[in-house]
Amino acid sequence: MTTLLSAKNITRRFGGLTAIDNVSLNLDRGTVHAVIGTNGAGKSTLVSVLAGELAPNEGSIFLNDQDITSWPQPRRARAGMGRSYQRTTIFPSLSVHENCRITAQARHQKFWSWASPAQHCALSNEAADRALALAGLDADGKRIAGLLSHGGKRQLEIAMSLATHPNVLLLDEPLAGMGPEETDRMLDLLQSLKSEHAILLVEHDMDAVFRIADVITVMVNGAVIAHGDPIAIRANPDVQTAYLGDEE
Amino acid sequence: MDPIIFLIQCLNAVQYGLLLFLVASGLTLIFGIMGIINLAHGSFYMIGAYMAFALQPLVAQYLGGGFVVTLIACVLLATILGYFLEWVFYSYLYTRDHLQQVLMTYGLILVFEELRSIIIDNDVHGVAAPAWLAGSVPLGDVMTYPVYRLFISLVCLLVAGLLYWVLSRTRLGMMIRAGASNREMIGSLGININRLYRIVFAIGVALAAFAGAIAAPVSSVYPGMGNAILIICFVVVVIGGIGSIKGAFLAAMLVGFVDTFGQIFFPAAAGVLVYVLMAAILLFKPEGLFKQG
Amino acid sequence: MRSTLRAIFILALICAVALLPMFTTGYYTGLVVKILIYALFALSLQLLVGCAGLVSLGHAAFFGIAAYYVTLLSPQSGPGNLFILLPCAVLAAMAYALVTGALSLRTKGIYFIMVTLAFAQMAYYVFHDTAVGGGTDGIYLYFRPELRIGDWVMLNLDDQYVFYLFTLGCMLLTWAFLAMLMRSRFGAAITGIRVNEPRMRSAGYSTFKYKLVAYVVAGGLAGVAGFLYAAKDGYVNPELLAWEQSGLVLLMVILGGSGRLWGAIIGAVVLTLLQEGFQSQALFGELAKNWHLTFGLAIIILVAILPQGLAGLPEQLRARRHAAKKAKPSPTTA
Amino acid sequence: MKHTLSRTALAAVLAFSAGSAMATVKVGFMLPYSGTYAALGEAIENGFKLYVQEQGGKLAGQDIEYFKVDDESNPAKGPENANRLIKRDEVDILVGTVHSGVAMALAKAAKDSDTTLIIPNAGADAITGPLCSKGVFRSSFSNWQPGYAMGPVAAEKGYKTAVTISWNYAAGKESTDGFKESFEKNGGKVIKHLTLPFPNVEFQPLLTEIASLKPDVVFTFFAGGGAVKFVQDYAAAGLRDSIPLVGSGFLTDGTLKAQGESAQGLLTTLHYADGLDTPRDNAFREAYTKNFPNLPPDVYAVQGYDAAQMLAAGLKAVNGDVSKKDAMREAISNATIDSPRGTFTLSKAGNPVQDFYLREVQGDQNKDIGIAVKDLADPARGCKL
Repeated sequence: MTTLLSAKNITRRFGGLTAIDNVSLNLDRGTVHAVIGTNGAGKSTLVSVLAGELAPNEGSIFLNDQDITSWPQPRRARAGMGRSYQRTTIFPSLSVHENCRITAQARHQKFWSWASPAQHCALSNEAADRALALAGLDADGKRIAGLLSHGGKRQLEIAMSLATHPNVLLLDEPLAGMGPEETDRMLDLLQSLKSEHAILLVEHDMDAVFRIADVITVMVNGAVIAHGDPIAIRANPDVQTAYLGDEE
Repeated sequence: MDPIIFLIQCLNAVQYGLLLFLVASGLTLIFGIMGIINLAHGSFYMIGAYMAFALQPLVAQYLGGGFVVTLIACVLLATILGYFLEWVFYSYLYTRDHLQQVLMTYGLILVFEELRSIIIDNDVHGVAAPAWLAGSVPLGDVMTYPVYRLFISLVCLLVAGLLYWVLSRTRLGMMIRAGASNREMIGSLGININRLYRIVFAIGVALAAFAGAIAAPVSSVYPGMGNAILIICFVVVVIGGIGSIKGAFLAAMLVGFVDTFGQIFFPAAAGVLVYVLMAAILLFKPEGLFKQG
Repeated sequence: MRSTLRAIFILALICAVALLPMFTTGYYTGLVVKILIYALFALSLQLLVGCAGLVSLGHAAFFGIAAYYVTLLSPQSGPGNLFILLPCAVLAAMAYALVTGALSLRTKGIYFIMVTLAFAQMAYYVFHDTAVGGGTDGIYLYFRPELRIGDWVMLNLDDQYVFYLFTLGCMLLTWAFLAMLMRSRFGAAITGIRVNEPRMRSAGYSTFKYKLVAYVVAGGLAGVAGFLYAAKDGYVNPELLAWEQSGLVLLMVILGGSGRLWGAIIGAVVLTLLQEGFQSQALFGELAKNWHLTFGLAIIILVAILPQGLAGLPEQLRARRHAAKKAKPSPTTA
Repeated sequence: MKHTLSRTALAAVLAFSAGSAMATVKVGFMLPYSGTYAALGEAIENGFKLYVQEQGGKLAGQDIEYFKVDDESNPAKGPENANRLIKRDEVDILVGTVHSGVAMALAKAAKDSDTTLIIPNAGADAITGPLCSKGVFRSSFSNWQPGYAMGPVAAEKGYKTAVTISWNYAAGKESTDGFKESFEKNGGKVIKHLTLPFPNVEFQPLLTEIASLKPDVVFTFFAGGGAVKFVQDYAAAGLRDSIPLVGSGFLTDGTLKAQGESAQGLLTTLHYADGLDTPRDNAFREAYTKNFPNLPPDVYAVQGYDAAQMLAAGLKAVNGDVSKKDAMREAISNATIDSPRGTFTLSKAGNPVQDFYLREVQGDQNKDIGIAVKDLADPARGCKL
């Protein structure tokens, strides 16, 4: 299993507050690496730092063994890092297919070709169709994105990331606000994506995490308190006291 | 440049800065607390100046009062005008986005400008300073400095102090500062927002009108005087940081000095300097010097 | 079927406008030329406000810089050559747009509005206070430029009708260019940036580059409008760059409707006619003297009742009808 | 019934056809009715209408129909306002304006549309210079003239150094250049020229600088509201006693009531003055004060009055047929105008050749205390007529 993304000793401060305190983690192809923790544990900040929206105060990030710490977010995305957001961020007025085509086009940018209409870009249309099929939305291509159900929108969110052919996927609470069958469908999707991608899954839904994650990192107040496979984590005493409480 | 001239130019700069502060403080409060970009704020300065011109004979005739009574009358009328305007027009702007606020207050400027031309006239008028302030203080052998300009600086300093005291020491001040830093939060504190907005708006209008009235003898009253000071006040508000009174005061002084000394050292480029200053500050501190909240 | 109907309607409209000078006196032809120039100017701002979501309150700077450029550079003795003057004037406007755009695009929201205002005021005072542009009295363009290769004059703009058609052509070309641009990949990208810039960055678009190019293109198109304005009256002065001018063209875009490209054209037509109408004694009699009052009130009312502008009116009505239908239970479902 | 109808129809046709010989002359006023020059615009219109009234409401047998546009002294609206009169109202004669920047736009629009233009005030040198044309005349002065007339007077009084100050626009620059030319020809030296943007009245920083430069004399060009404020501020800054102030006549014309005490004793040069005591001038002043009691018969009223006289001279030559443009313009160009200021003729560029009086402010009048320069003609530099 090759390591696609590895973060070393990442620290990020906001004024006096240390949001992330010396965190290291690796994302390997074919594995789902779940990061769990209470609210305010720094999970979303970590995703932002990895994605390039926030620059770390200390530490470095490597993508395919290349140091990308100083790279801005668009350059990291073009190098194969996809990201989805906690709050649904889609283009409501455009059709479902167009949503994917716009993100797909990010990998086939022809900055100065102003004459040829966007629809005619075969590559991005194919990528969009493929992503929609993967996410199970190929039937709704024509529908206006804003009219989809909540679950549908979350699926479109993933499809839009997939359309950019990423090999690393940073997912920030994809299951938030989903019903049971929608959660199952999303987990099947993640399962199918596992083979081609390295997936970072930030999530609160413990059952889902333990069903799908290959390795889990637990964070509290910005620091990693435990790391390992699901069984070890469930049995780990400090995780229970700090996070799961005395659920026994 | 010998020291006396330098002193006089400093006095000119301070006086211009203080005037700018009075108008800008109202603008930054209204924008900081009520989130409204009020392009018509310059018109309140003009209204204050024209009230000083129009009311002077009336006050002398009916109330037998002099300059000070006229000033007080102007401030009272302006407060009432501000209270009324907030109720009938500005309260509809809260739900609108910045763009529509800019355009609707742009329309209001045209309305105020034309009402002024209908009610008074289109001519340029001088406003006589009161006799006891008309003299000038000799500085050095040839130079003198008009007493009235010292009076303006003094009074404006007093009003600035009063405003600072109200904001920092009184309950109303606490509510205003809270509103400036976090607009949503004041709703949850059980403060009657509408009343607070109306008071803040009335204070803003009164300050601008007072600045216009007290400066009238120096600046004289002419059509379109509101627009010139409006742009400079936006520069002051943005440099100082939206919603921050301390920022507005410091920025007003900065602009006052840059503008006055700019006219001396680079007469051709005087007008451009203030905007170079603003662009420079915004590019290194995109939210102004003292962004609130 | 509907789109062919619309195409025929637009073609008929264009022919009607093209033939208009045959039937009207010189004054109204001049008025239509002014409307066409402002339509082009408003279209250039529409690229920023409607398409890229960048609200600029300093767009008149590029309009004025191109107007001054062509007036300063055309020879006193005879007509300058359009082939040289127009591209250079547009390039001058784009150069200023590049420099100020690169700086102001670092800010957001209200600060962006204020920085663009600041840069426009800077250009205004350069022409207002220094002698480069003849100060507040402005300078004169004695001869309209002509399209000349060597000494073969292809197009002489001095003839009113030729200049009229040339202006109409420029406006239509700009509209077509912008329509094509917005359908292209570049257009799709800046639409995405307007709706949700963080999403576009995470997909891999370096959004700053797109916004800057859009800002420079809009500056260039505003330069074309400035060039035509200078050629129209042969007189330029600092007021072309004043913030009131930027405010007026922003008003045209918003009142016309920032949702659709051609909203800008409607805004330009309606606002110029409103200004002209309110000033004419025939319609408003004594009130015409105080046309600022009626014009100001009209602005406030129109902005209040038309959030999506005139172009967005059919949609606004349909949405209201749709909401009304949903609100009252239809009798059939007893 | 039908019978009578045809007779009235016939009468109407006759009246209509006869009317064309009796057609009115359409005069378009483009003057400032708002802003800092509002009072000047009013005085010009009063002077013009006074002369027409004195001729029984007709010039060379033609009724006069007036069209008015407020130019707001705003050069930006110049071409637009001019076209409103030329193309929309299709006036035969244009009369305007006060502000030099607006006047240049008006002159260009008149030249492009070949409409006859009489300028009752704006002294921009360019109008009778590079922009000169056979259809453009002036009943007032060129900015260069009053400035030039004050030069020798100041040199005679023994002043060696001078500072000039005015608004940063054509009228200010040309007037101070005129003064500089003649003052330096007579041995003086202008050490600095101070400006501020039109119509800004924040004189304080510049007055401070004048005090630090300590010149022998200060020459200034301001008019209207600006002149009122400048003279008051100059006195308030205590400079009036230490550094004498001189200027072109507009500094104190039509503004003495507002300036009051601060203007006493000021010397100015202009082509008109109070107390000329000639029969022509006294008749004019009496008629003007009767018609406009609370307005002073100032130089602007005289210039409006003379603009009407020039038009009358042109119309008499073509007995009222405005379409004969060249003949009318020829007559105006060669006319000798019996003006309240004294008779004057026009130079080939259309600018009055006239005497310039030296005047001193006494009470609320600019008393004539002698001729500064006799029959001063504008050099009309750059005019290819």
